[in-house]
Amino acid sequence: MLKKTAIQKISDLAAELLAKGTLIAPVKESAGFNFREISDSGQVDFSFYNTLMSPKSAFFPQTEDFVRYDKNKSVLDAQCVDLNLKPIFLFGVRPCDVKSFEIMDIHFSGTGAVDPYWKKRREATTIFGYAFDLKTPADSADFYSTLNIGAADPEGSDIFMMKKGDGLLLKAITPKGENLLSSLGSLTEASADEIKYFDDTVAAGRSFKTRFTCVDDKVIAKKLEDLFHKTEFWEKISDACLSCGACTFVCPTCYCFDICDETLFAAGVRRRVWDSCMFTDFTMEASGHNPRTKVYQRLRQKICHKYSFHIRKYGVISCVGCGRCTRSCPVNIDIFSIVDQALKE
Amino acid sequence: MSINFKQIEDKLKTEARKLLEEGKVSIVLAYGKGYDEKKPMPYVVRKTSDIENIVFNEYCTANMARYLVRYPRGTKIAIAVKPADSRAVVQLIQEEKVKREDLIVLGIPVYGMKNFKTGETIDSKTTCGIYNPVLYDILLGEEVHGQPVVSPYDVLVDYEKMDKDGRWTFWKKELDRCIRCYACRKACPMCYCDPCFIDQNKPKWGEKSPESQGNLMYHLTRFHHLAGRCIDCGECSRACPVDIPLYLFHKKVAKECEEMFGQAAGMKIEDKPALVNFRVEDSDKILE
Amino acid sequence: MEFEPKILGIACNWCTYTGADLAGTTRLQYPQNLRVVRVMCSSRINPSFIFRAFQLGADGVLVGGCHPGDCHYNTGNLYARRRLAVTRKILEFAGIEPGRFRVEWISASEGNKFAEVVREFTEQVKNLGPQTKFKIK
Amino acid sequence: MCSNNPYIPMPVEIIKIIDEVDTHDIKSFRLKFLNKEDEAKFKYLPGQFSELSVYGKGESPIGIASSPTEEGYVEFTVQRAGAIQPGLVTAALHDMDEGAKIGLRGPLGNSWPIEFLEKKNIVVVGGGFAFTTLRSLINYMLHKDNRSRFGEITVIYGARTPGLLLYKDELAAWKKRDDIKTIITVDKGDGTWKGREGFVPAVCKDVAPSPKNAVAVICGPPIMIKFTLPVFFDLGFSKGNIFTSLEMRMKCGIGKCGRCNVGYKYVCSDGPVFSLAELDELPRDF
Repeated sequence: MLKKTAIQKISDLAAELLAKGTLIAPVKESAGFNFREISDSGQVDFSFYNTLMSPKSAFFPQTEDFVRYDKNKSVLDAQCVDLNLKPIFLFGVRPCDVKSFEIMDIHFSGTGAVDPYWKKRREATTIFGYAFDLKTPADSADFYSTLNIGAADPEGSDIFMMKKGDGLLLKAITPKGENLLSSLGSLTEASADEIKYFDDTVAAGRSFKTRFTCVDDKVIAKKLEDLFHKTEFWEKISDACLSCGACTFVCPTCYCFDICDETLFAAGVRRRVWDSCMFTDFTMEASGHNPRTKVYQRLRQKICHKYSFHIRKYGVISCVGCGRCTRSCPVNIDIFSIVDQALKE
Repeated sequence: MSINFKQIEDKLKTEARKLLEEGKVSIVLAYGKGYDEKKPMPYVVRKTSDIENIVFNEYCTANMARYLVRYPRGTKIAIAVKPADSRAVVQLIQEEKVKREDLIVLGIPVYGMKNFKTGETIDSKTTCGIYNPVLYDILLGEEVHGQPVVSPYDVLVDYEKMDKDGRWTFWKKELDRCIRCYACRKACPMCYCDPCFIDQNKPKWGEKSPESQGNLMYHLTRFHHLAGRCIDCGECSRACPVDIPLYLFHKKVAKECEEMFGQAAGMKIEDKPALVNFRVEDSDKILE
Repeated sequence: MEFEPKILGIACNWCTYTGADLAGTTRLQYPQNLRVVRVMCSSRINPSFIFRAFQLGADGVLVGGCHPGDCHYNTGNLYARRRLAVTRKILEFAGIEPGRFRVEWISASEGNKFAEVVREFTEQVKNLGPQTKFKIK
Repeated sequence: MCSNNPYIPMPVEIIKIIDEVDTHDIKSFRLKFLNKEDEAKFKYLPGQFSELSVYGKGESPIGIASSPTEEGYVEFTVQRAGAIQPGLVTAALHDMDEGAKIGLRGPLGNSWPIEFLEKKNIVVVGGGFAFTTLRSLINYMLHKDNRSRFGEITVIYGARTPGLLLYKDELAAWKKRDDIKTIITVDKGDGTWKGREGFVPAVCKDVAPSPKNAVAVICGPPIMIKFTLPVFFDLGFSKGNIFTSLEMRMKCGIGKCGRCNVGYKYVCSDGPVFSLAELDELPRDF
């Protein structure tokens, strides 16, 4: 099912979605675009290239409350925080970010214990993917095509959108998307021309080039494993790294978190908060032992985790080439350049 | 006269080679190629074969003084510094984090640097606005004279004019956006505490989650810790992925410190940092 | 109901705290809004104490130390003077009324001054009203 | 959200506290479930751990010291931690009295390879405070229903001083049994100590357990492990027949929070028990 609307009328579509549930869409902020919960349909802005922070926060918010407790009361009185979710519409997600949800699914709900928060949020959400504009060249930091992600891949989205002139085409990909799309009154049926345009663009997106050429993930994984103990190499590439957490916080596939108890007077909440493997105290044990005290050890952990350990454990690279880490790095460290250098070592 | 970046780069290469070959230093902290011409990176030169990778262009904004404390004491280091960075070196020497005799300071007189994220020119609005390094052993290029001298505190005028509620609204809005990635403290040449107060669990000074209270505690205390020490390089604000104008607050504190204690941070090696020093004749007026 | 401010007093052990004792033993009246914490020296006060006090609901913070030159540790309060001056400027620039934070030098013999300062400061904070900016909701 | 949520602790009551050592910084806590259904769900094997949870302080991963054969309670031996950063949870636990209620999450991680150990001779080597899950294993194997499944059992346990030996009563009881060989050593004895003196590696060399059909289970401080392993290699134990338990900082305990990885394994969910052969495949990053 392919439908269409005009870009100017996007607020009508937003208003309709808003009436059905929670709408999370890109909003222009002082530092750039970000996914935010929309309160006013006029806020949705489609003039973005990609957002500053990744859309993972829709399923894995930076803080998630687990339990409310009172220190003066018994543990039996602790209240587990419930998630009451309305249907969520995650609007305008780029194909590489859509791919990141699949990767995170493996970790949070596909293997081992199931993370109930991720699962529940994920189930409540309809994803509106949004193709990159193939007429403008990719940002110099992006490398999603290196990881075999097309600029207009609809896989993973429930509804996939793309621009055509000043119109917006929407195609239902899953039954969930199909149901939703057919219930939206502000859309009109697309023509045969537009159906062809949609399919052509998806195909063209597959050959849309970002920097670097394709690589074999098994080769990278093996190479990084072999390089693990070559301290000299890691020291060299981490010379510039400040070991701040900017790259991990903006990353769509970074999932590390900390569980904190935050108490004010007696009342408190146990919550999870994003953490970063780049922080010194990330692996600090209560005994005082810390296996990763040096910057190179932490950067090595980050790179190897994404491009080696994750492949060994889950079979996929934990990176989608969205380029956010590179764009937000204060010292211009580029993760894939490091992998590239490693392959040449 | 404009800055000849290519010439500085060449001189930087020549000096780095000389220093390494003569064995005067074991590392040179400079700038190197990034993934893109407009994205240079901080670069540590250890071998003469690394020298070809050195670059210096208008996007080389990083403050290399940040990396000084990373190397064991006694490591002989040559460091390329821009005007503000040289103040950081001076301040670190004052605080005895590095020894003067271990350093060879390669001063770069420069203006017209550009923020590699936004392309904006960096001037006295976001940095200290001086043109010549305050400390150097070797000068790469020529001293800059004749450029307009603008007080780095001029940018504060608008904020000082705001009433207290306006200022509170402004700072609350800005600090609420913080995602606690700590890029500011990691980019800061003066932030070298291990562990940082905010990472301590007993006493726990602030919440870890990025909400108003923890953010406020983290930033206000950090502003305080940098009082009289901030050399106004502006790296914290440039490092910030969400563009919080931290430099404004740092400038304000620096300005007050300068007025109260009569010394700016990182100008003279003989000075003591203002807050670990006192004068009996300090006036009680500063408390009013 | 009249607004009764919560005021945190941080007093140095050797002068102000003893001064407060003196005010008590000589039965001087002063408002009950003050809650005093004793520290060994005014230079022991970490500025974060003051930020945290405002966050936890203090309407005003009063710091007391020995007169400059009289510090039990010779120079403690001279450092504290500079440090707390900066704290004050930071609070002011962040938008907290400067009247909510005050540093006073009160010696062990100045029970009168202690009572007077507390009276005056309480009145001042009362006029400023509740402190809501930093307070964690 | 509240049921079957792996992040929500189950309420338990401390029914007994045992002060284990003369420095009073190691105590055993015997915990009873407050909900019957939690107790029924809590099925564990020796070598697993749990997160002890004190609201307002946090959670701490602690190995289970009791054996599943002991019914009605679970026991944990906890050392007051905090060399650099104070261990908030362990300090809070040490300040608690019997009757206090805390939270418990688990059982977590894998266990000592019970099936693999069956029909084999077992050498248990422990050092200091790390003896907790080994005690669980020994008590499990010694239980009358299980004893016949295992071959000879040799226990070599060392501590710095006699006062620092854990579970003194049980050690004495084991000594009296003839189906287990118990060797206790201390680095330095006091006036009243009549047993062996010497470091664990030296004692292992001295005892020289036969590698024939044998498995070594080793747990202790890194320095002990470092010097004990070569002894066992010399004796002829293969890497696949030596097991140890790793320690890393953990938060979630279920392989989600991402901090306890060694290579591609998460210590909390893929471990903490690994054979040396498995560890050899992982990078040395712990």
